Order: sequence, then C-alpha cells, then structure tokens
Amino acid sequence: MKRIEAVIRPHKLDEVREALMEEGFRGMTIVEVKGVGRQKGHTEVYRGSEYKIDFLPKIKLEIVVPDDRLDQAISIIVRTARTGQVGDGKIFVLPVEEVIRVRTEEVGSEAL
Amino acid sequence: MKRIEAVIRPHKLDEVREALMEEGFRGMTIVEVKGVGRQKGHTEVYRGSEYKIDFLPKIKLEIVVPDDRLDQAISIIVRTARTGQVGDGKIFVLPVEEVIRVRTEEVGSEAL
Amino acid sequence: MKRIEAVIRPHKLDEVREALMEEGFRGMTIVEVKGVGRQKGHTEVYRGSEYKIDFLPKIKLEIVVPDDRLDQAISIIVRTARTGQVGDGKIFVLPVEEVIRVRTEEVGSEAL
Amino acid sequence: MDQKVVLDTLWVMIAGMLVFFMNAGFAMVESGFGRAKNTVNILSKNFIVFAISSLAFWALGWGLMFGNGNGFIGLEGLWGLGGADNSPATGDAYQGAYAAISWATVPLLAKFFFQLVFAGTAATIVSGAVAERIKYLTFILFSFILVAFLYPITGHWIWGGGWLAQLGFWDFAGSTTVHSVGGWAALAGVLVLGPRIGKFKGGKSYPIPGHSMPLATLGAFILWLGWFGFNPGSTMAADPSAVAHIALTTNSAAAAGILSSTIAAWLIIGKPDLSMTINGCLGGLVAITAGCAYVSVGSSIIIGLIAGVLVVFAVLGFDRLRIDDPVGALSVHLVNGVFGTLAVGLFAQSQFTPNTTGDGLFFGGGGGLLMNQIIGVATVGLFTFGASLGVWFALKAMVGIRVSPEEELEGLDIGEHGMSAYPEFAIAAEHSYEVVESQRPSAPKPGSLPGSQVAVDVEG
Amino acid sequence: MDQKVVLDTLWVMIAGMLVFFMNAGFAMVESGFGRAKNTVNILSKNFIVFAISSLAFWALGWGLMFGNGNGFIGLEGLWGLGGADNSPATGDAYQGAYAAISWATVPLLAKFFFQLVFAGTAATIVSGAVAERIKYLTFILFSFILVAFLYPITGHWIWGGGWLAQLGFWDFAGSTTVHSVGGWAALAGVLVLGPRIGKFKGGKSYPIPGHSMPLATLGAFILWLGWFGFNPGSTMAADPSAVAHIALTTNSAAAAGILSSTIAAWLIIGKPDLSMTINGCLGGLVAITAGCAYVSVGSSIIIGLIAGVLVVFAVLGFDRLRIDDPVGALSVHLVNGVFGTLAVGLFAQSQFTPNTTGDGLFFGGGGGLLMNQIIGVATVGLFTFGASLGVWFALKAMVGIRVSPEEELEGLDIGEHGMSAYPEFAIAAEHSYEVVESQRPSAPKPGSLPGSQVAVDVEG
Amino acid sequence: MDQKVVLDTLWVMIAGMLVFFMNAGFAMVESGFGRAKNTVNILSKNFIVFAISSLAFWALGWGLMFGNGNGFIGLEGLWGLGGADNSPATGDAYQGAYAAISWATVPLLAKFFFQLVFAGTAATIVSGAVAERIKYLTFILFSFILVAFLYPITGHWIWGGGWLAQLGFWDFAGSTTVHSVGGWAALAGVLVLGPRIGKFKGGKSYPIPGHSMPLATLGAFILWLGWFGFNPGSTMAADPSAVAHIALTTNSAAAAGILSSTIAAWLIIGKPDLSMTINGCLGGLVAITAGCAYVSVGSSIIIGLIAGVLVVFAVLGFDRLRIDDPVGALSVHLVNGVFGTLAVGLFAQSQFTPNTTGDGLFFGGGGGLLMNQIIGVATVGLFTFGASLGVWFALKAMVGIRVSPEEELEGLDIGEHGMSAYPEFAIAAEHSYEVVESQRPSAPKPGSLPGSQVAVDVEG
Ligand SMILES: Nc1ncnc2c1ncn2[C@@H]1O[C@H](COP(=O)(O)OP(=O)(O)O)[C@@H](O)[C@H]1O
Ligand SMILES: Nc1ncnc2c1ncn2[C@@H]1O[C@H](COP(=O)(O)OP(=O)(O)O)[C@@H](O)[C@H]1O
Ligand SMILES: Nc1ncnc2c1ncn2[C@@H]1O[C@H](COP(=O)(O)OP(=O)(O)O)[C@@H](O)[C@H]1O
Repeated sequence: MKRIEAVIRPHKLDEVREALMEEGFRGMTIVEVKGVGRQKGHTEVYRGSEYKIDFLPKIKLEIVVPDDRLDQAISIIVRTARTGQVGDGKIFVLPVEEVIRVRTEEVGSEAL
Repeated sequence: MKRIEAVIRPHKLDEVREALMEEGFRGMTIVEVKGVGRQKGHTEVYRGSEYKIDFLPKIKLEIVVPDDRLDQAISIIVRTARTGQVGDGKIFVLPVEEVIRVRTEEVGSEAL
Repeated sequence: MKRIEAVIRPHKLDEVREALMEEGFRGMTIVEVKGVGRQKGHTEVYRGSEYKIDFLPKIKLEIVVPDDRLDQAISIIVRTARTGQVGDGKIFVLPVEEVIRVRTEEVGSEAL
Repeated sequence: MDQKVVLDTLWVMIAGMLVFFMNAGFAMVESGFGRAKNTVNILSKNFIVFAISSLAFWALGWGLMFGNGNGFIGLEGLWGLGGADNSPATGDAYQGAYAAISWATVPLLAKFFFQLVFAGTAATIVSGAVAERIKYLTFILFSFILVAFLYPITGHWIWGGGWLAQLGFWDFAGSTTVHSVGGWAALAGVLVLGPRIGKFKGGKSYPIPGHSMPLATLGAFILWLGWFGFNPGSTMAADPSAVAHIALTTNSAAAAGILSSTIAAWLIIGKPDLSMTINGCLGGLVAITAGCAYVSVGSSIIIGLIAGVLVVFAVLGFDRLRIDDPVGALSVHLVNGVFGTLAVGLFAQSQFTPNTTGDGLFFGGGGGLLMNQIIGVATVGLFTFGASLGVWFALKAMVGIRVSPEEELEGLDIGEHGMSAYPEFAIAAEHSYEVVESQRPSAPKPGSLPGSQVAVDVEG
Repeated sequence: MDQKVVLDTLWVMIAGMLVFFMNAGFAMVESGFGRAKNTVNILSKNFIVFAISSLAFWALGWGLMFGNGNGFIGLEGLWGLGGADNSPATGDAYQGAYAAISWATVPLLAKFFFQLVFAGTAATIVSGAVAERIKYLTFILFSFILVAFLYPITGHWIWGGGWLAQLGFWDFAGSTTVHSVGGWAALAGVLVLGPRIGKFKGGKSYPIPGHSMPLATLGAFILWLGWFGFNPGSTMAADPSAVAHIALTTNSAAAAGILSSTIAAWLIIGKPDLSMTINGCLGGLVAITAGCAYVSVGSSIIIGLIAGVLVVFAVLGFDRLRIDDPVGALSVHLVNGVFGTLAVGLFAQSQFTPNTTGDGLFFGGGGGLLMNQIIGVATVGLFTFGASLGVWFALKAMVGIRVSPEEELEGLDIGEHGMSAYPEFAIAAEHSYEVVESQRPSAPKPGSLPGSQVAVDVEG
Repeated sequence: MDQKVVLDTLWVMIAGMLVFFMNAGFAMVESGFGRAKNTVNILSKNFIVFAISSLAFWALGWGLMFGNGNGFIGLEGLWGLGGADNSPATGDAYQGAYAAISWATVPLLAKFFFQLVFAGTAATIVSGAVAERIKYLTFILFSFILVAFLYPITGHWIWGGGWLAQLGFWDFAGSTTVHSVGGWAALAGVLVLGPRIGKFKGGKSYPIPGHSMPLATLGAFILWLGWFGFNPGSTMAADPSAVAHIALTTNSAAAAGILSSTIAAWLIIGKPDLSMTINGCLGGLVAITAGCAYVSVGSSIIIGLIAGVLVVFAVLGFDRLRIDDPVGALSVHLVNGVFGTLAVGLFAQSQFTPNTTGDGLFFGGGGGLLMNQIIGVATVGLFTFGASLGVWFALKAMVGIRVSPEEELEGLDIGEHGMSAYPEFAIAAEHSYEVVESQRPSAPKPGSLPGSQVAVDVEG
C-alpha cells in the first residue's frame, strides 16, 4: 500500500475530494498546513510597517491506497487540483507497511 | 524503526496517551486533522439552508517506535481508541530510516 | 528522495527556514503540532483548580530532499533549531517513492 | 432657562447617544454574520460610515431635509447648518429656516445631533447587505450621497413638512423614513453587485455561515438598547407617559419578534437558529418603529409576532430569489420597515397620541389611514430604489463597485486593507460541506432575476 | 406637567435601560466562561430569556407582585397589567390596583418597565449555572415559570407590601429579591441536572476553562455599568443626593470586591486569576445591592472586601461539594445575595435613608434589624429553592431536563441549534491535561450530595 | 429641592456613567491591539485599574486635587473625602474644603463620582503603552501612585484653582489634565521598560499585529460613546445649549479624525489601515477635549482633521524613534492631548463660553492665550514626565518592572496569571514573515535613544 500526500490549494479541496469519492476512494484525512515554495507570499501592513507573509495556507490531503490504485488516485488529484499557476502544490508518495482498522482490527486493503 | 500514525477520535486522546505513557512510550506528536470515511458527518443549518459537514475532526497521533515495540504500541492504541462505532479510525505503519535528537545529535533508538 | 520531518520549537522556525533557504532549499511545508516528551508541560489555573498541559506546541517542518542533500539539510536544521534545552525536538527521515508537481506533472527531483 | 427646554434637551441628547451607539451594534452584527476573511472590511465600513454621515448631513443633508422649501425639498439654510434659527423657541415664536422641526423645544444643535444619528442609521443599514464583495471606496461614496441627498429628500416629504406629512402619512420614528429607505438603497446595491461567489451554484443555495455568533449577539443587544433611544427619543421631548409607553411597545415588539421567529425557525427549519432569532428581534423593532407611539402594548405584541415570522420567510424568500444579503438586512429593515409602516394603518389608536393618526382599520378608523401609509411606502420606495439604482450604476461605471474575484476569494481584508482581523488564530479552510436538498421547491433558475444577471461566477 | 414626574420618569427610564443592558453583560460573561462548543446555546438562552421575561411579567408576574392583595400574593389587576391605576398620582391621591408601588411618582408603564428589567435579571442568573447541559426548551419553560410565578411571589413579600415588608425586612435594590432568588432557583436546577460530563472524575475536580476571557471581561464591564441603573435607579426618583450616594457605594463595593478577590486568589491559588477577579467584582456589586442606600461609603468598601473573599471561597467550596456551576453564578448571586442582605442588618445607618432601616448592629441599633434580615433570607430561600426544585423535577418528568451525553460531548450548539458559534476557527481538542493534586484536602466522595446522585456519568 | 440641582445631578451622574464605560472601551482596544498570548494580562490590567483608581482617588487624590490649599496642591479635606462640604450650595453660599469645585450645583458625591471617572481614565491610558511586558504588580502600584498623587497635583493646578487656572490656562474637559498626563506617564514607563522583544531587530522595525480587530473596533465605539459623557458632561450642569454644542464639536472632531487618518494612511502606507482609522478617531476626540466648549463646529472639524493626520505621523515617528507603544496610546493621548490644548489658543472664540478663554490667535485674540496654553502644556508635561520617570525607576528597583524574557516570549497570560485567554482556539505560530524594506529612511541606530538603552534584547 502507498500513502499519497498531496499539498494543494485550500479552495481546490472540494473538487479533489468529490472527484476522489466519485471514483470510489472513500476515506481520506486532511491537515491544514502552511507552505513555502516558488509561489510568492502576500504583503500585509500594520500601523505603517509592511511585512511579507512567506508561508501560504495549503491543505495536505493524505490518502492511503492499494498499490494498484495509486496511479488512478494520483491522476485524479493532478487533474482536479491544477490551476496552472505557480503554487498548485506537490504530490508525495510514501510506502506504507501496514494498515489496521481500529474498530475491527482488519488489516491491509481490507482496512481501508 | 517504524512510525505509527493513528487517526483517532479526539475525545479518546487522553486515554490513548495515558496508556502509552504507562507502558513506557514517553514521546509522541499529535496533529489536529479532519477525516472523511464511512462515518457520516453531521448536518448544520444556517439561516434556513441545511448543509452537511463531511470532514469530521480527528486527532492524528504520530509515534516513532523501535521495531520490537511496534506490536505492543499498536495493540495499546487499538485497545484504548476503540468504541466499536464506525469512525474509530485507522492505524498506518510507515518505515522510518533515521531519527536524530536535535539537542544531542543522538541517532536511532537512542534518540527516541 | 527522502522526507525530513523535524519537530522543532515554534520560535525557532524563522531561523531554520532562513538557513534552509539560504542554502538553496526552496520549498517546505509546516504543520502546527503538539508534542509530549521529556520536556515538562506548564501548569495553568482556572477558578482555583490547577492543571498541567502535557502537550506543548511544536512546529513540524516537512521537507522532501534528493538523497544527496539529505545530510546537508539535517545538519542545517540541527544547527539552527538547537537551544540545548530539553524539548529541542527530533528529526525523522522517511523514504519517499515519488514526487509529482501538480502544475507540470514533472516527477522526481525535478518536481522539488 | 425654561425647565422644559432643559429636560427636553437632556432627553434628546441622551437618546441620541443611545442611537449613536447602534453603530457599534451594526458593526458587531454584520461582522459576526460575515466571514473572518472580510471582517476588517466590514468593521471599517461600519466605523467610517458614521463619520461620513456626520459630515454629509452637516454639509447638506440637514438643510435639504428640514430647510423651509416646497413639498419635495428643503431650500433654505442648506449648507453647513447655516440657516437662521432661534431655537429653542417654538410655535409662533420660532423664526428661522427650519420651521418643520420648530415644534421641538431644544436648541438647534440638539435637533441636529438627534437627526444626524438617524441619518447615520439609514446609511449603515446598507453596509450589511452589500458586505463581502463591495469596494471600500465605492461604499464610502454611496454613503455620502445617500446621507447628503437621498435620505434627506424623502425625509423632507415625511418629517420635513413635505407632501407626505401634509397627506397624513405617519411614521413616528422611522420605519419608512430610516429603515425602509436604508433597505431600498441596499436592495439596489445588492442587485447591481450580484451574489457573493459561491453563494448560488448549480441551482442550489450554499449557506455561508457567519464567523462569530458572540459578536452578532452582542450587536443585537446593543441595537435593542439603542432602540430605546430611537423610538422613545423620537418624542424629542421629555414627556413621561409617551416615553414610557413607547419604551414598552418597543420592548414588547422585540420580545414578540424573538419568540415568533424562534418558533417559526424551529418549525420550518427544524432548529431554533440563533441568527433567525436575532433577525426576528431586529425585525420586531423595525416594525414597531413607525407605530410605537400610536398603538397599544397589546398591538405591539401582535406586530412583533408578525414581524418575527415575516423575517424568517423573507430570509428564505430572498434566498430563493437568489438575492444575496449576508446579514438579512433586507428582511429586517426593508420588509419590516414596510410592514411596520402599514401596521400603523391597521393598529393605530387615536387615544395614544391624540391629533395625529386617528384610528386605524382594526380600530374602527376605516381604510383612509392605511391608504395614506400605502402611498407613502410606495412613493418613498420607488424614489429611493430608483435613485439608488442610478447612483450604484454610476459608481460602477466611474470607480467600479465590486472587488476582483481573486480578491473576493482571498478576502477583502487583505485586498482592501492589507491586514487580517485575526492574524494569530488558525482559520479553518472554507467549503468542504455538501448542501442538503431540502423539501422546499428548488430555487428559480439562474438568470431569472436582475441580481443574478450581474452575478460574477468564477467557479463556472 | 409636574416637573417631578418628568424628572423621576426620565431617571427611571434611563436607569431601566442600563439594567436592560445587563442582559448583554450576562450573555458575554456566561458565554466567555463556557466552552466554544456550547456558545450558541448560551447566547440563545441569554437572548431569549429577556423576551420570555417580558411576556411573562406582563401577562401575570407584575400583577402577582404589585397587585393589591394579602401579605403573600397580589390579587388585583393580575392579568396583562390590566388593573385600574391613576399613576403618577401618589400617596392619598393614588387610586388603583397597585398601591404598593404608588409611592413612585412615575407613570404605570415606567414602573412596569423598571420592574421588568429586574425580573429579567433574576431569570438570567439561572442560565449561567445550568449552562452546557440543559435542554434549550426546558430552560425557556423554567424561565417563564420563574418570572410569571416564583419571582413575583417573594417579590410581593418584599417590594409588594407583603409580610416581609411589614416585618421590617429591607432590601433596597434586590440582593435577596432579585439575586438570591435567581441563585436559589439556579441551585435547584444545578442539583437536579448534576455536573457536566468530565467535571468530576475519580474524586478529582477537572477545570473546564472558559473559552474567551475578552467576552467575559467585556460582560463584567457591562454588568458594572448596568448596576449604576440597578442600584441608583431603585430610588425610582431623581433624588440627587440619594442617586449620588448609591452610585458611590455601588462603585466602591465593586472596586473593593475586585481587589480582595484578586488578592485572595493570588494568595490561595498562587495567581491573580482573572475569572476570580471578575466574580469578585460582581460579588461586591451583588452584596451592596441590598444596602446601597443604607450604608456609608466606608461600609460599602468593607462589604465589597468581604464579598470578594467570599466569592473565592465559595467557588472553591462548591467545587469541593461537587456542585458544578460553570460561571460562578451561585458564588456571586446566591452567596453574596445572602451576605449582602444580612450586611444591611450590620452596617445600616439610619442617617442615609431616614425612616427605613434604622441603625444596624455595628452602629448601635441592636440585633433586631439583623434578625429581620435573617428571617427574610431564610424564608425567601426556602420558598424559592423548594418551589424551584419542584418545577425542575416536573419539567424533568415532562420534557426532560438534560441533553443526551452524546450531545453534551459534541456540544449543545450542534445538538440544540444545528450551528456552530465559530465555524471558521480551528478549535483545539479538549482534554489532554492532567489535574494537579493540590494541597487542599481531597473532595468528598461521589454520591454524598444530591447533585452527584443525579449526575450523568458517561465515562464510568 | 431646587430643580437645577436635580437636573444638574442627573446629567452629571449619567455622563459619569458613560465615562466609566470608557474603561470597557480601553480594555477592548488594548486587548484587540495586543497579542492573544497577553490578552488575559491586558484585560486584567484594564479591569483592576479602575478599582485601584476608585480607592486611590477616594483615599487621597480628590483631596489633593480639589481641597483648598495653595496654587500647587490641595491641603484641606485630604483623606477619604472627609472635608466639610455643604454642596450643592454654590457661590457665596458654599462653605467647605473643596471651594475650587463649588461652582457645580450638585452634591459632593456626584462631583466625586464624575471626577473619579476622569482620574480612572488617566490611569488606564498608561496600560496600553506598557502592555505585553510590564509586571502586573508593578502596573498596579504605579496606577495607585498616579491617581493618588501625580494626577491630582497637576489637576489641582488646572481644575483645582491652582496657578495654571489663575494664569488663564484653559482645558475644558482634559486634553492636558487627563490625556496628556496619562500620555506623559506612559511615555516614561515605555522608556524605562524598553521595547518588546522582537519589535526592533537589526535596524528594522517588526510589526506585531493586534490579535483581534473586532475587539479593537468595538472598543473604539465604546470610547466614542463615552466621550459624549466626557466632554458634554464636563459642563457639570444641564445647560442645553452647551451640552448640544459640545456634543457636536466632539462628534465632528471624531468624524474628521477618522477621515483624515484614513486618507493619510491610504496615501502614505498604501492601504486604509483600520488600526490607523481607530487611532485617528480617538486622536480627534482627544484633541477636541480641551476646546470642545470654546470652538465652533467648523473649527472642531479642522482640529479633528489635523489630529487624524498627526496620529498617523506620530505612530510612524515613534516607530522610527524605536519607542514601542503597542496600541498607539502616545500618539493618541500624548501628541493629541498637547495639540488639542494648544488648539484652544488658536481656535477659541469667546462667544461660545463667555468669560473664559476669550478669542484665540486665529480669531483676533492675539497670542496671549496660546502662550498660556504653551506654559500649561510644558509645565504639566515636565512635572508628570519627571515624576513618573522617578516612580517607574523606583518601582523597577524595588519590585522589578519587566517580566523575564522567557515569560514575555511565552506570553504574560501564563506567566502572570496562569491561564489562557482562548484555551480552545488554535493559535498560529508567530513570526514567519519578512519585513519589507520601505521607502522611508532607515531607523536610527540602536542605543541612540533612552528607550533602547534599557531595552532587553534576548535575541542578540
Ligand atoms: N521540498 C519540499 N518539501 C515539502 N514541501 C514542499 C517542497 N517544495 C514545495 N513544497 C510544498 O508545495 C507547495 C507548492 O510549491 P511551490 O513551489 O510554491 O509551487 P509549485 O507547486 O507550483 O511547484 C509549497 O507551498 C509547499 O507547501
Ligand atoms: N484511505 C484512507 N487514507 C487516509 N485516511 C483514511 C482513509 N480511510 C479512512 N481514513 C481516516 O480514518 C477515519 C475513520 O474512517 P471511517 O471510514 O470513518 O471509520 P472506520 O475507522 O470505522 O473505518 C477517517 O475519518 C479518516 O480520517
Ligand atoms: N517517539 C516519538 N515519536 C514522535 N514524536 C516524538 C517522539 N518523541 C518525542 N517526540 C516529539 O519531539 C518533541 C521533543 O521531545 P522531548 O523528549 O520533549 O525533548 P528532546 O527533543 O530534547 O528529546 C516532543 O514534544 C514530541 O513532539
């Protein structure tokens, strides 16, 4: 099994989630994160001093998938999360050694 | 070494933490996350419009353990996090290649 | 490629980020987390009852690097995040199997 | 000095201060019902609007409204409160440019202060309805025009001795003069602006929950308090029985509006929605404003009960019409401003303020009063809506009216003001919910209403 | 019109408006001291309670309290303020159903308005103590019964010319009539409800910190302001020296309560806990309420100092008794309502309001006054506590009193109202702290008190 | 009783209540402009400061300020308001220890209440400037000394019949007596304390955004409301034309200050910064305070316009001087307190309050009045700044003045009070931004000013 971690734009979350769920990916976990990268931050002012916020709000979507559905999931995310502008985000794939469902103690793909 | 990532119900955190610490797991890191899965979200109303919140608040507990304590940690978490209702969460096990303690630069199990 | 996850003190973030960026690490993602470990929590009082907050606020910095820059990144983080006090945090290294840039579909080191 | 002048002035000034404080109430209600990313903008609008009103009403508004003139407009003493005036002399002893308000036994500046806070209220009503998408500068300019020109003109008709006053149209504290005028101006703005991005998509209406219920509730309490200045103060005289009577009708209508809106929401939506309860309270207050001095306490309860139900249906109705009003300003101020004015024609009883309304339809006075009220509601509405529409379109052409879609998505706080309302708090990502199909018939198709024609649709 | 009527009415109405505004203060203090997940519910309770009170007191409460009748209850002019009344006529000139309050030189509706805001205060006191677990509907029904029946009955004894008034029991602005009555009703509710889930576990008391100190502090300031209407307004007459004297005793007691509670908390708990400072301020205000017109400024400082210390010990004491009062309402209103009433028996000096209390124990008047005060405190307490207990149990049987444990854990906002107070803010998970064993002797065992017998224990 | 006494007392008491409520306004503005981690501390300071002031001014302050004495200090009736006094007798009929304020036709306790709320304002001004690093206890002690000694001494010079009053220095409602005195005391404190950690690093000034704009805006509205008690109430008499005139000059200056500060910020900083708009409003109010009874409405607008611009430049200027004032208290109260006092010398017109100021420089009265105003501003400033500096240094030596750097980094809420203001909300990590190099010349080097000499630098 693999874990896909996709850092995406917050306002793209709905679209990505819906597309994934339509294709049968029923579970996922999201974290609110902040990212630095090529995308420029924005400038704020407070009482006359300007400052640049470097970290931009992003959503990290984590989804564990069986090996054979990895490519499908990635392509859904890439398709729906893309705007074409710098800052669309990245997808990381990590190996997962085991999955256990707390409720039933099922393991492996069964547990997803 | 392995990293256990357990997505659990927020109000179970205390119990899980206490059980882990009693068994000698002294360090862990938690993140507030939101999860979609089989568990149904709840419905809210605002000014006459109903809407369903799909993402439910969960806690992700991350704990890095030496290989030989992996099963023990998992069984503690499964035992304490379970309510038997859909939505109890999942445990993922990921490989960890190295651990370094920032303060002392110890590595490996020493660093935990 | 590897993913470095460094749990550090929040007020060290600026320094670590600046040092990494100076050395050419241009992208990273941070998450606000809470940690338990050897570092003692602090005590609060409310209406006469004292209680100890065990979880301390930490920042988890996630940065994916090519294998050949792993050691450099780790040593930058260790150097800048250290105060010498208990609670400086830990660095975990995890294997990453693939990286994809959403915008361009570049993969591997190109995508970083 | 004449004790009556002293007493009346004290009361008018204190009541005016309470009404002034309603600005804080509006700021809290509106920012509470808005999203965190637009909070600085909403606060800024509500904070600057009374400053703008103060200067606009001083410069010209007062003169147009109360200056001696014809039935349609004041013509004397127009600029900077500059007309001759020997207040607090009243009646035959009065000599000056502002005869229409010479009945009030207080100095000119006390009259001005009290009328100013009313003008400010009309302007601030607009801000809630156009929130979360309007350009800051455009709002400032519109507010100036509203208070310098539009509000005083219809105000002259009603309170400045103009043609509606002569006709026998009665609006004691301003259900029409203040609230529905604010409401019509807001409606015009909402239609020109279109709904917020994401509010209506694919035939569905997406709720956009307000970010802080404590702010909204605090604001409602402040407004309720302010209304004890608004209505009882409109006596502009320390008349014990009138003040007590009006305070009680005012309070009873608010209480009744709270109850009926809560029950209506509970029955229709399934839960006692706090935002509806708040709107119901304000709806009751707006509705009793015209008749507070003319109706019995019992009638005030009935008026409040109706107002609370009206608010709930109006909120749902505007939603189905795809008219996007983030705070319910139209349901509260426009709908109940109209209803409250008409209610005078139904519930008025000559005994409470003799030599004014006479009896209304339900108390044996026949339909004459009601007809006058209808004429007033209609003409003021037509004028204000039409003129506002013109002003909004002109502003749209000259300085633009709506922020860019990118700015709207990111929030007006960064775009317009370069700062965040809560820079340290973690704000959760928006969206990530599904609209539940309700039992109500589906909303009309996009494009069937002016509002949606001009809607920006970024998602499409 | 008689100038005195004008002046008295103006003052009574303005003071009543300040007291009305205390509703906002209670709403802010209580929601600030509650958790974010219950905020909509707390706000809703505090917002609707004055609406309920307005209607209940109008429908029946006023008549029971001030209607002519016997020593225990009003019998004339019961319904809808419907009795004959020729106010503002006073003394022998008065003719009507409400003779007990005929001394006030103001119109009937002004009397009603002022008394209404007091009745509303009693009801709103309950809401804080029962917060975070009570059903919304049950609270609404209890409030109605309290204001329509219970509050007016003891009110009749004290302010309606009833047997306590005849006995020589003195409670100038309502330490007993309003505050301890609210407190007893709250205590009964708390005992029937039991503590919140998670408050007491395994012999330990777990702190449940309030979610917003700014709201709580703002609320305390609003209450302090409102008390300048509550106490000085209870003259119901624009009497310059009385108003000034009472404002000063009121303020001094608040200031002293702030200081002594802060110092007590600093010494006992180790830190100057802001929530204790706020409770200390309110405790001082409650304690001076009975005697504000009867004691010297110096005495008011002493009363405030004692009140502040009492509050701290009461909060700690209720905790040890496993009585769960989220906002400290019992410590503030019940404990200091009782103390303040007794303090009249100790500190009263005949010189300040001649022909009333006479001198208290500390000023050479002997123990007679104190004895009367004790009788009043005890009988009012017995009646209100007993009757409230009955009402709470009846409501429990008929509509239920407590939300389900699941709902309580998730928060009443979703369960009762289907909405969140702060939908955009990230709320941190609760718990994750350990209770520190303190040097204080351990709490009594579970089950040793009524409160815990009926407690829901989900964790067990 | 004499009707004038009744009327004047009512007005003075109600105005005093409005001024009292300004404490809530300061608490909200200051906590809104501070960081979440210091919010409990800021609220606690603002809450306890009025309690301290109440006791300090009662114990000694009043006597020093208004007691009969010499040109520099009161000497009679010093302690506990204990002097003989037959108020409300006035003029020749007055007999007592407080002759300087015998012109006010109200009872002694009404005079005291009104003066007390002014003394409290001076003390609360300090709290904002020294926020986020001062020890709680030290602040409490300083406040006591300020209100018991420093404020009353200069107050005696001006309002207590002292040498400045005799010279012909005019400060109607306290631009100098209250606001600049608070400002000078604050400046001394800021210099002794040094800037907050992280505010100035490596020649750059780092913005530290306030954590809640809704709180700050609410506070500004409350202050604005309170000013309608502050200025019009300073008549201490229910004088209809004076009250109305002053309310209007007050409001106009606030409105003008809002506009000019918003425009100035828009032009200079590039965005209409809400925090500047709020400071501009307060700056306009402070500036009109001295002259509100002496200048025309037109002049008040000009004074407000200047004040708003002054505030913006002052905020930027203090920043460049490395004087760290988190809330802009110096720019608002000190700078505009001075400006407003001088403005009397320029804009006063004898017609508004005959037999006082005479005409100012711009109205043909020559420079004499202006010269008196300059003397007053300078001597009061010298005394208060010097004495405060001494007190701050003494406190520093005895109890310490600044919390430890660790505590400051973690937040004073945990360190001083052991609790969090928002325990449930997720607070985002600070920092993580870069300061943008602006076009303004770089800041002076560290060490070039007293403030930075004593600055704690933990990062270095
Ligand atoms: N090396 C990295 N390790 C972890 N996260 C990264 C890394 N590089 C970029 N990111 C994340 O991806 C986000 C988008 O990257 P950015 O370079 O701005 O644009 P793009 O996605 O178009 O390449 C960043 O905000 C950050 O959260
Ligand atoms: N494939 C997945 N990848 C990542 N997280 C998942 C996945 N499936 C479920 N989760 C997480 O586990 C939580 C619980 O899953 P759910 O299906 O609701 O119930 P259960 O734990 O009983 O199977 C979800 O809220 C989500 O956070
Ligand atoms: N086994 C672990 N797994 C995951 N996170 C850990 C583990 N041990 C420690 N941590 C994280 O590292 C942080 C610092 O650890 P701590 O033991 O307090 O000090 P030190 O870093 O000096 O060893 C903790 O707060 C926690 O977030």
